[in-house]
Amino acid sequence: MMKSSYRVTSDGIDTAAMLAEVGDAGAGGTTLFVGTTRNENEGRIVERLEYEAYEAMALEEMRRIGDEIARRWRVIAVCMVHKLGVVPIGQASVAVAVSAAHREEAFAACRYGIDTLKTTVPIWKKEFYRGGEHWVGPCHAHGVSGRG
Amino acid sequence: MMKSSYRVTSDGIDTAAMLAEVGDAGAGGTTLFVGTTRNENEGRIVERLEYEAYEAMALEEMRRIGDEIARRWRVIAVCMVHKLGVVPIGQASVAVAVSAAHREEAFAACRYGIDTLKTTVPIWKKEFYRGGEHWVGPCHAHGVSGRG
Amino acid sequence: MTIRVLFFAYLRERCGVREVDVELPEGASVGDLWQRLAARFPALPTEPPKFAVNRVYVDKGHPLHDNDELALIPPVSGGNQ
Amino acid sequence: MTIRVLFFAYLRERCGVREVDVELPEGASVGDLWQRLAARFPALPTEPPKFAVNRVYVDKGHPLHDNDELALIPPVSGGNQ
Repeated sequence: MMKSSYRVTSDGIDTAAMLAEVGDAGAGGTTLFVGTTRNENEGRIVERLEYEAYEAMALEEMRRIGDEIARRWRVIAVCMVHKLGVVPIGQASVAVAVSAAHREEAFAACRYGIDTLKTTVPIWKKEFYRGGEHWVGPCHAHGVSGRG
Repeated sequence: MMKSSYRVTSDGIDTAAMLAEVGDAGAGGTTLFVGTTRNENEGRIVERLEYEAYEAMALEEMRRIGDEIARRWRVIAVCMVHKLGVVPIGQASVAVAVSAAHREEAFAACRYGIDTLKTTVPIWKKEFYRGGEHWVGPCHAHGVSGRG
Repeated sequence: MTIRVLFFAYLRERCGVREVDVELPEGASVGDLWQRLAARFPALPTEPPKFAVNRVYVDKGHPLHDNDELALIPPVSGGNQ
Repeated sequence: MTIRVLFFAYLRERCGVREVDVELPEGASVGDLWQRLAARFPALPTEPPKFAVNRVYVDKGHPLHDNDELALIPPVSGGNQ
Protein backbone atom coordinates (compact mmCIF):
# COMPACT_ATOMS: atom_id res chain seq x y z
CA MET A 1 0.00 0.00 0.00
CA MET A 2 1.56 3.26 -1.12
CA LYS A 3 1.70 6.11 1.42
CA SER A 4 0.71 9.49 0.04
CA SER A 5 0.10 13.10 0.99
CA TYR A 6 -1.00 16.09 -1.06
CA ARG A 7 -1.11 19.72 0.00
CA VAL A 8 -1.56 23.25 -1.24
CA THR A 9 -0.16 25.90 1.06
CA SER A 10 0.42 29.62 1.33
CA ASP A 11 3.58 28.99 3.34
CA GLY A 12 7.00 28.09 2.01
CA ILE A 13 7.50 24.48 0.92
CA ASP A 14 9.41 22.46 3.53
CA THR A 15 11.32 19.92 1.42
CA ALA A 16 13.05 18.42 4.48
CA ALA A 17 9.63 17.60 5.92
CA MET A 18 8.60 16.06 2.59
CA LEU A 19 11.71 13.85 2.50
CA ALA A 20 10.97 12.77 6.06
CA GLU A 21 7.36 11.98 5.11
CA VAL A 22 8.36 9.65 2.29
CA GLY A 23 11.16 8.08 4.32
CA ASP A 24 10.81 4.36 4.96
CA ALA A 25 12.97 1.47 6.11
CA GLY A 26 12.23 -0.25 2.80
CA ALA A 27 13.30 2.71 0.67
CA GLY A 28 16.58 2.51 -1.23
CA GLY A 29 16.09 5.73 -3.15
CA THR A 30 14.11 8.94 -3.00
CA THR A 31 13.77 11.41 -5.83
CA LEU A 32 12.66 14.96 -5.09
CA PHE A 33 11.83 17.56 -7.71
CA VAL A 34 11.50 21.21 -6.70
CA GLY A 35 10.20 23.84 -9.11
CA THR A 36 11.40 27.36 -8.36
CA THR A 37 10.66 30.81 -9.74
CA ARG A 38 13.19 31.67 -12.41
CA ASN A 39 14.34 35.25 -13.07
CA GLU A 40 13.82 34.97 -16.83
CA ASN A 41 11.22 33.46 -19.15
CA GLU A 42 11.25 33.66 -22.94
CA GLY A 43 13.32 36.82 -22.85
CA ARG A 44 11.25 38.58 -20.19
CA ILE A 45 12.80 39.60 -16.87
CA VAL A 46 10.54 37.93 -14.34
CA GLU A 47 9.97 39.67 -11.00
CA ARG A 48 7.70 37.16 -9.29
CA LEU A 49 5.03 34.56 -9.95
CA GLU A 50 1.61 34.29 -8.39
CA TYR A 51 -0.35 31.05 -8.24
CA GLU A 52 -4.12 30.59 -8.03
CA ALA A 53 -5.80 27.21 -7.54
CA TYR A 54 -9.16 25.54 -7.75
CA GLU A 55 -8.14 24.06 -4.43
CA ALA A 56 -10.60 21.23 -3.91
CA MET A 57 -10.08 19.89 -7.42
CA ALA A 58 -6.31 20.46 -7.27
CA LEU A 59 -6.07 18.11 -4.30
CA GLU A 60 -8.31 15.55 -6.00
CA GLU A 61 -6.19 15.70 -9.17
CA MET A 62 -2.99 15.25 -7.15
CA ARG A 63 -4.57 12.19 -5.57
CA ARG A 64 -5.49 10.80 -9.00
CA ILE A 65 -1.86 11.26 -10.09
CA GLY A 66 -0.69 9.44 -6.97
CA ASP A 67 -3.16 6.62 -7.63
CA GLU A 68 -1.86 6.28 -11.18
CA ILE A 69 1.74 6.21 -9.87
CA ALA A 70 0.75 3.41 -7.49
CA ARG A 71 -0.69 1.47 -10.45
CA ARG A 72 2.34 1.96 -12.69
CA TRP A 73 5.34 1.62 -10.38
CA ARG A 74 6.41 -0.11 -7.20
CA VAL A 75 6.62 3.00 -5.09
CA ILE A 76 6.64 3.28 -1.31
CA ALA A 77 5.46 6.86 -0.75
CA VAL A 78 4.53 10.01 -2.66
CA CYS A 79 4.27 13.57 -1.38
CA MET A 80 3.17 16.54 -3.54
CA VAL A 81 2.98 20.14 -2.36
CA HIS A 82 2.09 23.28 -4.31
CA LYS A 83 2.46 26.79 -2.99
CA LEU A 84 -0.25 29.37 -3.75
CA GLY A 85 0.01 33.15 -3.85
CA VAL A 86 3.23 35.05 -4.48
CA VAL A 87 6.44 33.07 -5.08
CA PRO A 88 9.54 35.30 -5.34
CA ILE A 89 12.59 34.50 -7.50
CA GLY A 90 14.50 31.46 -6.24
CA GLN A 91 11.67 30.22 -4.02
CA ALA A 92 9.89 26.88 -4.47
CA SER A 93 6.40 26.81 -5.98
CA VAL A 94 5.97 23.05 -6.28
CA ALA A 95 7.67 19.89 -5.06
CA VAL A 96 7.18 16.17 -5.65
CA ALA A 97 8.95 13.52 -3.56
CA VAL A 98 8.84 9.79 -4.32
CA SER A 99 10.52 6.96 -2.43
CA ALA A 100 10.95 3.42 -3.73
CA ALA A 101 13.03 0.34 -3.10
CA HIS A 102 15.04 1.13 -6.25
CA ARG A 103 16.01 4.40 -7.88
CA GLU A 104 14.65 3.49 -11.31
CA GLU A 105 11.09 3.65 -9.97
CA ALA A 106 11.75 6.71 -7.82
CA PHE A 107 12.98 8.68 -10.84
CA ALA A 108 10.27 7.50 -13.24
CA ALA A 109 7.42 8.13 -10.81
CA CYS A 110 8.73 11.54 -9.72
CA ARG A 111 9.10 12.63 -13.35
CA TYR A 112 5.61 11.39 -14.19
CA GLY A 113 4.28 13.13 -11.09
CA ILE A 114 5.61 16.59 -11.88
CA ASP A 115 4.88 16.34 -15.62
CA THR A 116 1.28 15.29 -15.02
CA LEU A 117 0.79 17.76 -12.18
CA LYS A 118 1.78 20.55 -14.54
CA THR A 119 -0.72 19.55 -17.19
CA THR A 120 -3.77 18.41 -15.22
CA VAL A 121 -3.81 20.00 -11.76
CA PRO A 122 -5.95 23.19 -11.89
CA ILE A 123 -3.38 25.70 -10.67
CA TRP A 124 -2.61 28.81 -12.68
CA LYS A 125 0.48 30.95 -12.79
CA LYS A 126 0.57 34.67 -13.36
CA GLU A 127 3.93 36.01 -14.39
CA PHE A 128 4.86 39.51 -13.27
CA TYR A 129 7.70 40.63 -15.50
CA ARG A 130 9.44 43.90 -16.16
CA GLY A 131 6.90 45.84 -18.20
CA GLY A 132 3.78 43.77 -17.65
CA GLU A 133 2.02 40.70 -16.37
CA HIS A 134 0.23 37.76 -17.92
CA TRP A 135 -1.34 34.43 -17.11
CA VAL A 136 0.91 31.65 -18.31
CA GLY A 137 -0.64 29.01 -20.54
CA PRO A 138 0.47 26.84 -23.44
CA CYS A 139 -0.68 29.35 -26.06
CA HIS A 140 0.33 32.57 -24.31
CA ALA A 141 -2.88 34.12 -25.59
CA HIS A 142 -3.83 35.54 -22.24
CA GLY A 143 -1.31 38.34 -21.87
CA VAL A 144 -2.12 41.74 -20.46
CA SER A 145 0.90 43.86 -21.19
CA GLY A 146 1.66 46.88 -19.08
CA ARG A 147 3.03 48.44 -22.24
CA GLY A 148 -0.46 48.33 -23.74
CA MET B 1 29.84 28.22 -15.93
CA MET B 2 28.37 25.38 -13.90
CA LYS B 3 28.73 25.60 -10.10
CA SER B 4 29.73 22.37 -8.41
CA SER B 5 30.66 20.84 -5.09
CA TYR B 6 31.68 17.32 -4.14
CA ARG B 7 32.14 15.88 -0.67
CA VAL B 8 32.63 12.69 1.28
CA THR B 9 31.68 12.93 4.92
CA SER B 10 31.38 10.88 8.07
CA ASP B 11 28.45 13.02 9.21
CA GLY B 12 24.85 12.75 8.11
CA ILE B 13 24.00 14.16 4.68
CA ASP B 14 22.31 17.56 4.92
CA THR B 15 20.02 17.62 1.89
CA ALA B 16 18.59 21.04 2.80
CA ALA B 17 22.10 22.48 2.62
CA MET B 18 22.62 20.76 -0.75
CA LEU B 19 19.40 22.24 -2.15
CA ALA B 20 20.50 25.67 -0.91
CA GLU B 21 23.91 25.19 -2.54
CA VAL B 22 22.43 24.47 -5.98
CA GLY B 23 19.81 27.22 -5.61
CA ASP B 24 20.03 30.00 -8.18
CA ALA B 25 17.84 32.83 -9.47
CA GLY B 26 18.09 31.25 -12.94
CA ALA B 27 16.94 27.81 -11.79
CA GLY B 28 13.45 26.66 -12.70
CA GLY B 29 13.88 23.12 -11.43
CA THR B 30 16.06 21.13 -9.06
CA THR B 31 16.19 17.35 -8.90
CA LEU B 32 17.60 15.67 -5.81
CA PHE B 33 18.25 11.96 -5.47
CA VAL B 34 18.91 10.47 -2.06
CA GLY B 35 20.06 6.88 -1.63
CA THR B 36 19.17 5.34 1.73
CA THR B 37 19.94 2.08 3.50
CA ARG B 38 17.17 -0.39 2.84
CA ASN B 39 16.15 -3.04 5.39
CA GLU B 40 16.18 -5.84 2.80
CA ASN B 41 18.38 -6.89 -0.11
CA GLU B 42 17.90 -9.95 -2.26
CA GLY B 43 16.05 -11.72 0.52
CA ARG B 44 18.53 -10.86 3.26
CA ILE B 45 17.48 -8.81 6.28
CA VAL B 46 19.93 -5.93 6.25
CA GLU B 47 21.00 -4.44 9.57
CA ARG B 48 23.32 -1.68 8.38
CA LEU B 49 25.72 -0.74 5.60
CA GLU B 50 29.28 0.45 5.93
CA TYR B 51 31.05 2.47 3.25
CA GLU B 52 34.78 2.71 2.57
CA ALA B 53 36.31 5.09 0.03
CA TYR B 54 39.49 5.77 -1.84
CA GLU B 55 38.82 9.32 -0.84
CA ALA B 56 41.15 11.35 -3.03
CA MET B 57 40.12 9.46 -6.15
CA ALA B 58 36.44 9.44 -5.16
CA LEU B 59 36.42 13.24 -5.15
CA GLU B 60 38.28 13.37 -8.47
CA GLU B 61 35.82 10.92 -10.02
CA MET B 62 32.86 12.97 -8.75
CA ARG B 63 34.44 16.01 -10.37
CA ARG B 64 34.84 14.13 -13.66
CA ILE B 65 31.14 13.21 -13.54
CA GLY B 66 30.28 16.85 -12.92
CA ASP B 67 32.46 17.94 -15.82
CA GLU B 68 30.70 15.45 -18.10
CA ILE B 69 27.32 16.74 -16.91
CA ALA B 70 28.42 20.27 -17.78
CA ARG B 71 29.35 19.07 -21.27
CA ARG B 72 26.11 17.18 -21.88
CA TRP B 73 23.40 19.38 -20.38
CA ARG B 74 22.62 23.01 -19.65
CA VAL B 75 22.87 22.73 -15.90
CA ILE B 76 23.34 25.53 -13.35
CA ALA B 77 24.79 23.67 -10.37
CA VAL B 78 25.65 20.16 -9.19
CA CYS B 79 26.29 18.94 -5.66
CA MET B 80 27.27 15.36 -4.79
CA VAL B 81 27.82 14.03 -1.28
CA HIS B 82 28.65 10.49 -0.12
CA LYS B 83 28.63 9.37 3.48
CA LEU B 84 31.39 7.03 4.70
CA GLY B 85 31.33 4.62 7.61
CA VAL B 86 28.19 3.13 9.12
CA VAL B 87 24.82 4.07 7.59
CA PRO B 88 21.86 2.66 9.54
CA ILE B 89 18.53 1.66 7.97
CA GLY B 90 16.61 4.64 6.60
CA GLN B 91 19.62 6.97 6.65
CA ALA B 92 21.12 8.61 3.56
CA SER B 93 24.38 7.25 2.15
CA VAL B 94 24.56 9.32 -1.03
CA ALA B 95 22.84 12.33 -2.55
CA VAL B 96 23.04 14.15 -5.87
CA ALA B 97 21.38 17.54 -6.45
CA VAL B 98 21.17 19.26 -9.84
CA SER B 99 19.57 22.59 -10.70
CA ALA B 100 18.78 23.80 -14.21
CA ALA B 101 16.61 26.31 -15.99
CA HIS B 102 14.27 23.50 -17.05
CA ARG B 103 13.30 20.24 -15.38
CA GLU B 104 14.18 18.05 -18.36
CA GLU B 105 17.88 18.80 -17.84
CA ALA B 106 17.67 18.61 -14.04
CA PHE B 107 16.20 15.10 -14.20
CA ALA B 108 18.53 13.80 -16.92
CA ALA B 109 21.68 15.14 -15.29
CA CYS B 110 20.72 13.94 -11.79
CA ARG B 111 19.97 10.47 -13.12
CA TYR B 112 23.24 10.37 -15.04
CA GLY B 113 25.06 11.63 -11.94
CA ILE B 114 23.85 8.94 -9.55
CA ASP B 115 24.09 6.13 -12.13
CA THR B 116 27.66 7.04 -13.01
CA LEU B 117 28.67 7.69 -9.41
CA LYS B 118 27.55 4.18 -8.53
CA THR B 119 29.63 2.57 -11.26
CA THR B 120 32.82 4.64 -11.31
CA VAL B 121 33.39 6.36 -7.96
CA PRO B 122 35.67 4.17 -5.80
CA ILE B 123 33.44 3.72 -2.77
CA TRP B 124 32.61 0.25 -1.48
CA LYS B 125 29.66 -0.97 0.49
CA LYS B 126 29.73 -3.72 3.08
CA GLU B 127 26.35 -5.16 3.90
CA PHE B 128 25.78 -6.42 7.44
CA TYR B 129 22.76 -8.67 7.31
CA ARG B 130 21.14 -11.11 9.68
CA GLY B 131 23.54 -14.04 9.64
CA GLY B 132 26.58 -12.51 7.99
CA GLU B 133 28.28 -9.73 6.14
CA HIS B 134 29.71 -9.23 2.66
CA TRP B 135 31.14 -6.63 0.35
CA VAL B 136 28.60 -5.70 -2.29
CA GLY B 137 29.70 -5.94 -5.90
CA PRO B 138 28.12 -6.82 -9.22
CA CYS B 139 29.07 -10.49 -8.97
CA HIS B 140 28.49 -11.08 -5.24
CA ALA B 141 31.62 -13.21 -5.23
CA HIS B 142 33.06 -11.50 -2.19
CA GLY B 143 30.82 -12.81 0.55
CA VAL B 144 31.94 -13.81 3.99
CA SER B 145 29.01 -15.50 5.56
CA GLY B 146 28.64 -15.62 9.30
CA ARG B 147 27.02 -18.99 8.83
CA GLY B 148 30.29 -20.30 7.48
CA MET C 1 -31.98 23.18 -12.41
CA THR C 2 -29.25 25.41 -11.01
CA ILE C 3 -25.59 25.05 -11.89
CA ARG C 4 -22.81 26.86 -10.05
CA VAL C 5 -20.13 28.06 -12.52
CA LEU C 6 -16.57 28.86 -11.35
CA PHE C 7 -14.15 31.19 -13.15
CA PHE C 8 -10.38 31.08 -12.58
CA ALA C 9 -7.25 32.94 -13.56
CA TYR C 10 -7.51 34.90 -16.82
CA LEU C 11 -11.17 33.94 -17.31
CA ARG C 12 -12.00 35.32 -13.87
CA GLU C 13 -10.16 38.55 -14.64
CA ARG C 14 -11.60 38.96 -18.14
CA CYS C 15 -15.18 38.28 -17.11
CA GLY C 16 -14.85 40.10 -13.80
CA VAL C 17 -16.61 37.31 -11.94
CA ARG C 18 -15.51 34.47 -9.65
CA GLU C 19 -18.71 32.44 -9.70
CA VAL C 20 -22.27 32.64 -11.02
CA ASP C 21 -25.38 30.49 -10.68
CA VAL C 22 -27.05 29.64 -13.98
CA GLU C 23 -30.58 28.29 -14.43
CA LEU C 24 -30.90 25.63 -17.11
CA PRO C 25 -33.65 23.27 -18.31
CA GLU C 26 -33.37 19.64 -17.22
CA GLY C 27 -31.25 17.55 -19.57
CA ALA C 28 -28.87 20.35 -20.54
CA SER C 29 -25.25 19.43 -21.22
CA VAL C 30 -21.96 21.17 -20.50
CA GLY C 31 -21.99 22.37 -24.13
CA ASP C 32 -25.44 23.92 -23.68
CA LEU C 33 -24.23 25.76 -20.60
CA TRP C 34 -21.14 26.98 -22.45
CA GLN C 35 -23.42 28.50 -25.16
CA ARG C 36 -25.37 30.27 -22.45
CA LEU C 37 -22.20 31.61 -20.82
CA ALA C 38 -20.73 32.75 -24.13
CA ALA C 39 -23.82 34.86 -24.76
CA ARG C 40 -23.74 36.34 -21.27
CA PHE C 41 -19.97 37.01 -21.09
CA PRO C 42 -18.69 38.40 -24.39
CA ALA C 43 -15.18 38.43 -22.88
CA LEU C 44 -15.09 34.62 -22.98
CA PRO C 45 -12.88 33.25 -25.77
CA THR C 46 -14.48 31.59 -28.80
CA GLU C 47 -12.38 28.49 -28.16
CA PRO C 48 -13.81 26.88 -25.01
CA PRO C 49 -11.52 26.03 -22.08
CA LYS C 50 -11.49 22.60 -20.45
CA PHE C 51 -14.45 21.79 -18.20
CA ALA C 52 -14.71 20.07 -14.85
CA VAL C 53 -18.00 19.02 -13.25
CA ASN C 54 -17.83 18.37 -9.52
CA ARG C 55 -14.01 18.45 -9.71
CA VAL C 56 -13.61 15.90 -12.51
CA TYR C 57 -12.67 16.73 -16.11
CA VAL C 58 -15.56 16.13 -18.53
CA ASP C 59 -16.24 16.85 -22.21
CA LYS C 60 -18.96 19.03 -23.71
CA GLY C 61 -21.46 16.21 -24.01
CA HIS C 62 -21.50 15.55 -20.25
CA PRO C 63 -25.08 15.83 -18.87
CA LEU C 64 -25.62 18.26 -16.01
CA HIS C 65 -27.69 17.76 -12.88
CA ASP C 66 -29.17 20.14 -10.37
CA ASN C 67 -26.53 21.67 -8.03
CA ASP C 68 -23.61 20.53 -10.17
CA GLU C 69 -20.48 22.66 -9.94
CA LEU C 70 -19.01 23.46 -13.36
CA ALA C 71 -15.49 24.91 -13.45
CA LEU C 72 -14.04 26.61 -16.52
CA ILE C 73 -10.41 25.43 -16.56
CA PRO C 74 -8.04 27.60 -18.58
CA PRO C 75 -4.69 26.07 -19.58
CA VAL C 76 -2.82 25.21 -16.38
CA SER C 77 0.57 26.52 -15.42
CA GLY C 78 2.67 23.82 -17.17
CA GLY C 79 5.86 24.48 -19.08
CA ASN C 80 8.42 27.07 -18.06
CA GLN C 81 10.35 24.78 -15.72
CA MET D 1 61.39 2.29 -9.35
CA THR D 2 58.99 2.13 -6.40
CA ILE D 3 55.22 1.88 -6.76
CA ARG D 4 52.82 2.35 -3.87
CA VAL D 5 49.94 -0.17 -4.10
CA LEU D 6 46.60 0.46 -2.34
CA PHE D 7 44.12 -2.25 -1.31
CA PHE D 8 40.46 -1.53 -0.59
CA ALA D 9 37.34 -3.26 0.65
CA TYR D 10 37.33 -7.03 0.16
CA LEU D 11 40.84 -7.03 -1.32
CA ARG D 12 42.15 -5.22 1.75
CA GLU D 13 40.42 -7.72 4.04
CA ARG D 14 41.45 -10.79 2.05
CA CYS D 15 45.08 -9.79 1.71
CA GLY D 16 45.27 -8.30 5.19
CA VAL D 17 47.09 -5.22 3.93
CA ARG D 18 46.09 -1.62 3.22
CA GLU D 19 49.14 -0.58 1.19
CA VAL D 20 52.51 -1.94 0.13
CA ASP D 21 55.49 -0.53 -1.76
CA VAL D 22 56.71 -2.68 -4.65
CA GLU D 23 60.07 -2.40 -6.41
CA LEU D 24 59.90 -2.86 -10.17
CA PRO D 25 62.32 -2.49 -13.08
CA GLU D 26 61.93 0.62 -15.22
CA GLY D 27 59.42 0.19 -18.03
CA ALA D 28 57.11 -2.16 -16.12
CA SER D 29 53.40 -1.93 -16.82
CA VAL D 30 50.34 -2.26 -14.60
CA GLY D 31 50.01 -5.84 -15.87
CA ASP D 32 53.56 -6.64 -14.80
CA LEU D 33 52.85 -5.28 -11.35
CA TRP D 34 49.64 -7.33 -11.13
CA GLN D 35 51.66 -10.51 -11.86
CA ARG D 36 54.04 -9.60 -9.06
CA LEU D 37 51.18 -8.95 -6.64
CA ALA D 38 49.38 -12.16 -7.58
CA ALA D 39 52.50 -14.12 -6.70
CA ARG D 40 52.94 -12.31 -3.39
CA PHE D 41 49.26 -12.37 -2.30
CA PRO D 42 47.68 -15.75 -3.06
CA ALA D 43 44.38 -14.39 -1.70
CA LEU D 44 44.06 -12.10 -4.73
CA PRO D 45 41.45 -13.32 -7.24
CA THR D 46 42.57 -14.75 -10.57
CA GLU D 47 40.38 -12.23 -12.37
CA PRO D 48 42.08 -8.84 -11.88
CA PRO D 49 40.11 -5.90 -10.49
CA LYS D 50 40.09 -2.50 -12.15
CA PHE D 51 43.24 -0.42 -11.78
CA ALA D 52 43.81 3.26 -11.12
CA VAL D 53 47.17 4.98 -11.36
CA ASN D 54 47.42 8.30 -9.59
CA ARG D 55 43.64 8.31 -9.17
CA VAL D 56 42.74 7.75 -12.82
CA TYR D 57 41.42 4.47 -14.24
CA VAL D 58 43.93 2.77 -16.55
CA ASP D 59 44.22 -0.59 -18.30
CA LYS D 60 46.85 -3.28 -17.85
CA GLY D 61 49.14 -1.91 -20.56
CA HIS D 62 49.58 1.41 -18.79
CA PRO D 63 53.31 2.14 -18.18
CA LEU D 64 54.34 2.85 -14.59
CA HIS D 65 56.74 5.49 -13.35
CA ASP D 66 58.66 5.90 -10.12
CA ASN D 67 56.44 6.93 -7.19
CA ASP D 68 53.20 6.13 -9.01
CA GLU D 69 50.26 5.17 -6.81
CA LEU D 70 48.44 2.08 -8.07
CA ALA D 71 45.03 1.32 -6.57
CA LEU D 72 43.31 -2.03 -6.92
CA ILE D 73 39.66 -1.14 -7.45
CA PRO D 74 37.20 -3.94 -6.70
CA PRO D 75 33.67 -3.56 -8.09
CA VAL D 76 32.16 -0.42 -6.59
CA SER D 77 28.99 -0.28 -4.56
CA GLY D 78 26.53 0.10 -7.49
CA GLY D 79 23.14 -1.61 -7.71
CA ASN D 80 20.91 -2.27 -4.70
CA GLN D 81 19.13 1.08 -4.87
